[in-house]
Amino acid sequence: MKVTRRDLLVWSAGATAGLLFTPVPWKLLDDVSIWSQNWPWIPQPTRGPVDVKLSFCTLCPNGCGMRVRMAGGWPVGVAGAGCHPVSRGALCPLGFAAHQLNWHPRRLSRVCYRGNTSSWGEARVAFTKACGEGPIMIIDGHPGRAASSAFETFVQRRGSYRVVPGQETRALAPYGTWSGIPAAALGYDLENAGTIVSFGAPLLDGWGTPGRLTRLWAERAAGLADPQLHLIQVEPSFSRTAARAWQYVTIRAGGEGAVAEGVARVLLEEHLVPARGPMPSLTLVEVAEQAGVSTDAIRDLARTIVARPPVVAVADDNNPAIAALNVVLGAVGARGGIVRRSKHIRQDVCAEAAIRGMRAVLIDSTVPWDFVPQTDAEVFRFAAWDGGSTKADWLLPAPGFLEDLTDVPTAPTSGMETYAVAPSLAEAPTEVQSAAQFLSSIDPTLVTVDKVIHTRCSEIFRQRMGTLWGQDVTPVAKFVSVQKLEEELWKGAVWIGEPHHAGGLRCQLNDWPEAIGPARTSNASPPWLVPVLPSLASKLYQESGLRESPEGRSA
Amino acid sequence: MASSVLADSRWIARGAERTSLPQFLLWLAPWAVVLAAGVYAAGLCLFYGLNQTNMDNRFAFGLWIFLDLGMIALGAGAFFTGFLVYILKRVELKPILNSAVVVGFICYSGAIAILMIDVGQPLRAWFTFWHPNTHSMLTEVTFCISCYLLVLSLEYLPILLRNRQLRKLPSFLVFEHQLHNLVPVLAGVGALLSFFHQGSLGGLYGVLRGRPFAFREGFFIWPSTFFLFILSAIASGPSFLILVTAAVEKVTGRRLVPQELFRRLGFISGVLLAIYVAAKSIDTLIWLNVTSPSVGFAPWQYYIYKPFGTPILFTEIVLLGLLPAFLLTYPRSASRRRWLLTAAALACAGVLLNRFVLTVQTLALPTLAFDEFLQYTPSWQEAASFGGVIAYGVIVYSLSYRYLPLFAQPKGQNTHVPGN
Amino acid sequence: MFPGIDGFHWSLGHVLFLSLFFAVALTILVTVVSALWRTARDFRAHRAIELCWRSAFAELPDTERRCRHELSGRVISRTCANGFDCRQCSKHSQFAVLPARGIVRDLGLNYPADRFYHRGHTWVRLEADGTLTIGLDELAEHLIGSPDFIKVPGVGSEIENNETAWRIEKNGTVIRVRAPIEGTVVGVGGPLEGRYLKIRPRRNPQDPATLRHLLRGAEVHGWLSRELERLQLQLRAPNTPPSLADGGVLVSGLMDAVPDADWNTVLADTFLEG
Amino acid sequence: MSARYGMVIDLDRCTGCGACMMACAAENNVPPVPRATPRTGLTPMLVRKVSNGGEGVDRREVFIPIMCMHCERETPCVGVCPQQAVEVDKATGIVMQMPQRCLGCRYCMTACPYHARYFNWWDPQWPAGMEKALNPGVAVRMRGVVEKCNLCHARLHSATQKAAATGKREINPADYVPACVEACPTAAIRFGNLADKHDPLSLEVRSPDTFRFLTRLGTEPKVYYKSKEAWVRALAESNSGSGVETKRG
Amino acid sequence: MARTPLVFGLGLAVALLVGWVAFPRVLYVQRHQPLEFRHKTHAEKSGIVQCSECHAFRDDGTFAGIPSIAICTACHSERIGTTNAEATLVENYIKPGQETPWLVYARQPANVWFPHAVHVQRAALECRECHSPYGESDEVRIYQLNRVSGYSRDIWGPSISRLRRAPHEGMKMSDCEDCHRRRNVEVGCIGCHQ
Repeated sequence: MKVTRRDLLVWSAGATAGLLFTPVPWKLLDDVSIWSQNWPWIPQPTRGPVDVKLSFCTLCPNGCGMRVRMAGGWPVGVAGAGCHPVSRGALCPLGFAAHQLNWHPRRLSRVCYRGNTSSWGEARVAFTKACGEGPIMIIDGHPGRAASSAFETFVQRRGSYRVVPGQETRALAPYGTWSGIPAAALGYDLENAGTIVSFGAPLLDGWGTPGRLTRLWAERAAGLADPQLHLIQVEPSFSRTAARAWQYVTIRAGGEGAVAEGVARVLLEEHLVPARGPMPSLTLVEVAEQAGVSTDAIRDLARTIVARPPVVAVADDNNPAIAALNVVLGAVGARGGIVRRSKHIRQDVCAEAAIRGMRAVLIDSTVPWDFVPQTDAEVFRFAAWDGGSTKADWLLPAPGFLEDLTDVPTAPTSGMETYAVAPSLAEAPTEVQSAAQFLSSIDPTLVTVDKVIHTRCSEIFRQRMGTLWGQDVTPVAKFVSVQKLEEELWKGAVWIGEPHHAGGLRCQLNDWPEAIGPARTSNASPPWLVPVLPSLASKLYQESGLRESPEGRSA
Repeated sequence: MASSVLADSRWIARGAERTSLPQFLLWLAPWAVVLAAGVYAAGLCLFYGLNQTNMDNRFAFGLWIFLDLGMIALGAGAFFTGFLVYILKRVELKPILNSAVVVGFICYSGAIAILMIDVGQPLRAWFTFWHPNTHSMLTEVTFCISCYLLVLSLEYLPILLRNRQLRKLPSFLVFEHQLHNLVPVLAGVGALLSFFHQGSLGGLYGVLRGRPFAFREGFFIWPSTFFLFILSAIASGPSFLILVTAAVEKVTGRRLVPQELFRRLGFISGVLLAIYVAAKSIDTLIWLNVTSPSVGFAPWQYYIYKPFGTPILFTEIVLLGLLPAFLLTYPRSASRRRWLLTAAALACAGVLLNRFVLTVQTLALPTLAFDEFLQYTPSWQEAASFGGVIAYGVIVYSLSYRYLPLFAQPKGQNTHVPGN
Repeated sequence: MFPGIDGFHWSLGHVLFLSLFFAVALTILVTVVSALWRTARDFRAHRAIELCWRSAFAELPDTERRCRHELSGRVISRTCANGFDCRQCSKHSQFAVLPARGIVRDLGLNYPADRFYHRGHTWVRLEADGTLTIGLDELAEHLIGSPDFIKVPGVGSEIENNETAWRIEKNGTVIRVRAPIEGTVVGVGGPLEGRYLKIRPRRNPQDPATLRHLLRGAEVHGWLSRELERLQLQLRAPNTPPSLADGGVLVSGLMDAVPDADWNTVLADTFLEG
Repeated sequence: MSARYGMVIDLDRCTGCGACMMACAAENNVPPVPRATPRTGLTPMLVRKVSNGGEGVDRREVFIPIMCMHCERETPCVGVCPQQAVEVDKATGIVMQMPQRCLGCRYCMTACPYHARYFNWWDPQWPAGMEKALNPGVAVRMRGVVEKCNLCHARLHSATQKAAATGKREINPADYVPACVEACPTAAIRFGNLADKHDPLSLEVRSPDTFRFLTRLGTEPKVYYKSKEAWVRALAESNSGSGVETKRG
Repeated sequence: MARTPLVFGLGLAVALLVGWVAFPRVLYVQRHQPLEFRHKTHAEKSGIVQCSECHAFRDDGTFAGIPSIAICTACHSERIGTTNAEATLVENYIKPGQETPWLVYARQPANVWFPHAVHVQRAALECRECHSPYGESDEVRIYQLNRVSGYSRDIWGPSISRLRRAPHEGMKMSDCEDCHRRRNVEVGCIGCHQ
């Protein structure tokens, strides 16, 4: 029988009709829809038990307390830990996406020598050779850690140890010079202040321990016509802090020091403070000229700030004029002012950009990326993320966020002494080593981070001073063994030292110091210490327009 | 020219004079290129997602929705002519009916094709049928335009089967005959469906409580835009048919329908347009004075942004509403072909402008006090898809015109007069 | 969409909406199914052929649908409304009594008087044994000349009046020749045999009504002269005025002789393609 | 008694730091698609900066976190969705968007007066390996669907689960705190059950400083704002384009 | 003329055959479990009575699902049988400390949140009501993977038409809804989707 075209048509019609009465079209319709709901190229979250661990943010020296949510052994979420007495459960915006930083596209994952892939073995050989040939320098970003201690031990007979301080620490430098007490031992007793005059310091925007200021402001100042805490912002630009301050004084860029001088002059001339001198060199008219504000406004400012004592002035950077204003205000060594929080800290030597006479320089991953030494020495740069161009000879991949055990010493601006331990929560890539591990591999006798932490815990236990803030608040004296104490610290508790003493810090001014212009020209963004932002932060900042795009900053 | 070189002459209806195949292909070629570009652009959108467009979170609807609304409004000629011919027995309109069906089919299939690209998950679009939210105007639109496209396909089928070669198959011819007998039923269903979805397309915006520029009070569940859209669609549909027919006459150089038919269509269009303009004016006044102020929006603020000033409102209602309505109904202007065509074009432009204002201006206007007025320019992918649909329409219409009996011609005309 | 599916509510609006939708969908479905069913019914009832012919007939140009009585001059102007089936025409008997006005004249073609002619250019001859012989008339044969290929129905198959009886292929064109009458094929031939089909008619061949719809005698002349006139118009060289109707004798194999003519139209008109 | 979760955002306390945005995005697995523009990205929580237009000492600025307002009545997005991908949850009052049901027609986005709905214009992408850092409680949305604030429903789930494990029907309110609320360093965002008369939030919404945006649309949003500054409160109903300077991306 | 219905019927028959018989075989891929685990044998030999002894809840109310290798190790730290499966278990998974890559019959996609705690602990449903009495049998089922959707066949249920299926068969959303409707428990989308 011959098959005609008509047969084919009829057959197809039959087959089509038949197909409608089979599951084929309907099941496929359903399955294809399900497929579109579970596209295979869409990332799937990990399955596994969820767990919450307490830890500390190690991105900057402030070490805010964190609750880290873990799923399947990986950190999947970060929130503030309310038990931390300084950060008080608040985090800066970056902290919330910090756990994503370890997968940042600019994460360093291999040893690089002058742009070429190298190995840890070669880096070790090069560094060992350098150690044998001349003095070396280790530059640290977060001083006072166990690793810092290891660095100092390593360089004892081999060279020198330097620190790159943050802006907040630099702002405290004049008091250190005048009092002889290391600036690293000083802090602000903002909790007891009645008026805070900020000269361009981004107090509500990531200054110091971010949560400390925001919590304080929210509790005592926000939304009140005459709040308990007067926050006065003196700044050229209408920053986030200026927008939210109780009073905002707009000045010409670089006029902070002049305003401080003018205010001090009014205070002294009108006897608004007990202090008697020395008198600032600038006249009010000169101040008004330099700062771009009227003399009346300066007088008003001076009268306003003393209306609610105690008063403290906060500088954005090392500015002796502002420090001198604090001396005039009597804020140094006083309740609600600049205080000495601990006894046993020695002055760190600040790293200069120009380094001479060194055979090699090792820069720890905690040093901000924009610190670029000018030197002919061989530079060993540790970093977890690639921040763009660098002059380092060796680029060494360091552990990222929560990938390495570290301890967290007192935050730079804190008014109280703290100590905490941030254990490693995330598995580091195999190609990664911290500077301390690297040095240990060269000098096996070098003290390790966990040993130093143990020693420090023992010291705390031995002195039986302070309190441990964890799930409960327990005085150290109640601990029966150092192991118990250490266990608590490893679980995320914070040790708080004895309350600061108002006394013990005296600054005597003979001459009015010379004002220094601002170190930074732009304070639109806070001094982030990570060379890259979490991808999420980059995205959200770009999309909300809240902050400048990070691309512009890191370039 | 010698007819035997027409390689496809066996497919062309007897007695119909059509241009030579090469010339026809030459005519199609540029449209085919535009269509190919459109298909490519649509493919990009389907494969890579809607990031290929310039739409964004605020301008969530763009050129495509305007195209959909516009095409469906202009395609209303199909249902309305069918309604007039089969239900109201206005047989004098019959010569244009087939053409109207093809125009409708093109408009609706094009609109649905664009919708399928426009939605983010076309594979799940059937959920609307399976889990319908009957409160949504979009559900009504989806149901109705799907059904109506089916109806149009069934109305198109007899025309298709009347092709000279297809009709040689007895089963096709008999089926065509029987289906044709039942077309009045389809015309009735089509009118019902069109009534609802033309209205729902208007309701689509009228129900937007969150967009005071579009929000309208109305009757029962239907905002006033529901009825205005029906009116404007049936008013512009016949005008569009006039334009299409005139364009085909221009391209082919033939008179396809009696000129009396143009005037008749124009008159229908004009009267409906006049009613529409009156209704629209009343609605605008109510909206400006009652509806909008009641939700806290002063009417003046809609018109402070360039280019959406009050002139656009004036243009929509007077220049593209009242004026063509007058021209189409006033015997002296309506009897002049040039005036008639101008008026029809103005009427269609008026409806398109109305759809444009409702889609684009609604989204561009801010709602919150700190919102900004937004701009949006379609990406080339959007524009190409748009062009693709237009080209698709031209190609389908050209093919239909060439091979199918679109305009009922007097029998025997041209039969004995060889073409030149 | 249905009770039990997520999102279905027993609320008035929802049920009303879906009811309306199902009603519409059902109406559309019923329309299509009923069209299909009616189609099948037409085929079963053998009405399909009739329908096809009616449809084709409606498509014919007016000039091709003239009533035989107009051709024979009994009436001034009349268009056939019965698909050339005079057996169904109520007016036929009235016209038959009118005297013929035309004169039979030799047009150079051989149209024997013992044959009956169909408007699709076939002839029927009643044989003594009650069968009918069917062939292509002379005009058609002249038009086609020698065919490239012919396809005739098998012996025993049924043919219907106006249905395609056989196909002739010539220069790539398939010509469908309409059957002049219904019946059973009892023999087949070809151009050489002088006949194409031999059939046993379904109706009684002796009954005059059986062949009433076919032209015969004097009528043939009027019809033929119109056909020739049409051919001359259609086959003339481009841009030449039509030549007179008595412009000579048709040559055989016109399709080969005048290849540039619009054969599509010519053949469609000649063989009532519709 | 079903809950009606709502928020009060104290604008006087908002420093515009963006922690809420970040916490929200991290909690809800918002992909940091590099190619997304400010207008095609996903920001279920978006902080906007608004100023009074003044200069110098007259200048005032306020940061307004905009999110889904969880409208209680005539919810604009619910009625328009053709396939019931949006609903107001009966038990919680959360306006819930179901990306798996969504076909991406974006009608709801045009319906929302707060522009709090976002379309996934891009395929969700994370830097390689980062899927390990995703929140397992929230499914990643595919390209081509609309999403919005679902009031951290993953946290509601955890709380429900925790309660059920101990046989309880009611969740412990302390277990259910949305990420933005938890993250706000100034506690400017407060969360609670508006249906509970004893909830501090129920009292707070009655304060004269509390307002909502566009209440005249009659949608009864459940996200309240609060400010002592009159010009900020005036933003709630003031006409758009009234000269207020705004900034966003 | 009887040819047409015949040819039509032939097309119909072929389509029906392909749709009902061949299609399900093509749509689903058959996968074998990595080990031949027999529930009944385990229950008898170890005296385990409750499902929850192995399929346990965690402290936060989440359900652990298929037990981790640690539970297997408790008894199987050394080979305690002679079967091949026993050898595979000990050599491939227990000794290297690797989790067994079980194919989970009842796995729901990431967008579904099914709280076992709510169903088992609060509503006191029996495991078999959803999971069939599989736990009481010694059967080792073949896992069937839907090529298109990537779901386990258990989600759709064994019957391709989904007609006449037992109450525990099928784990599609409509199955959840049916059960909820029967028990008059109303939840919105948010109740089951994440």
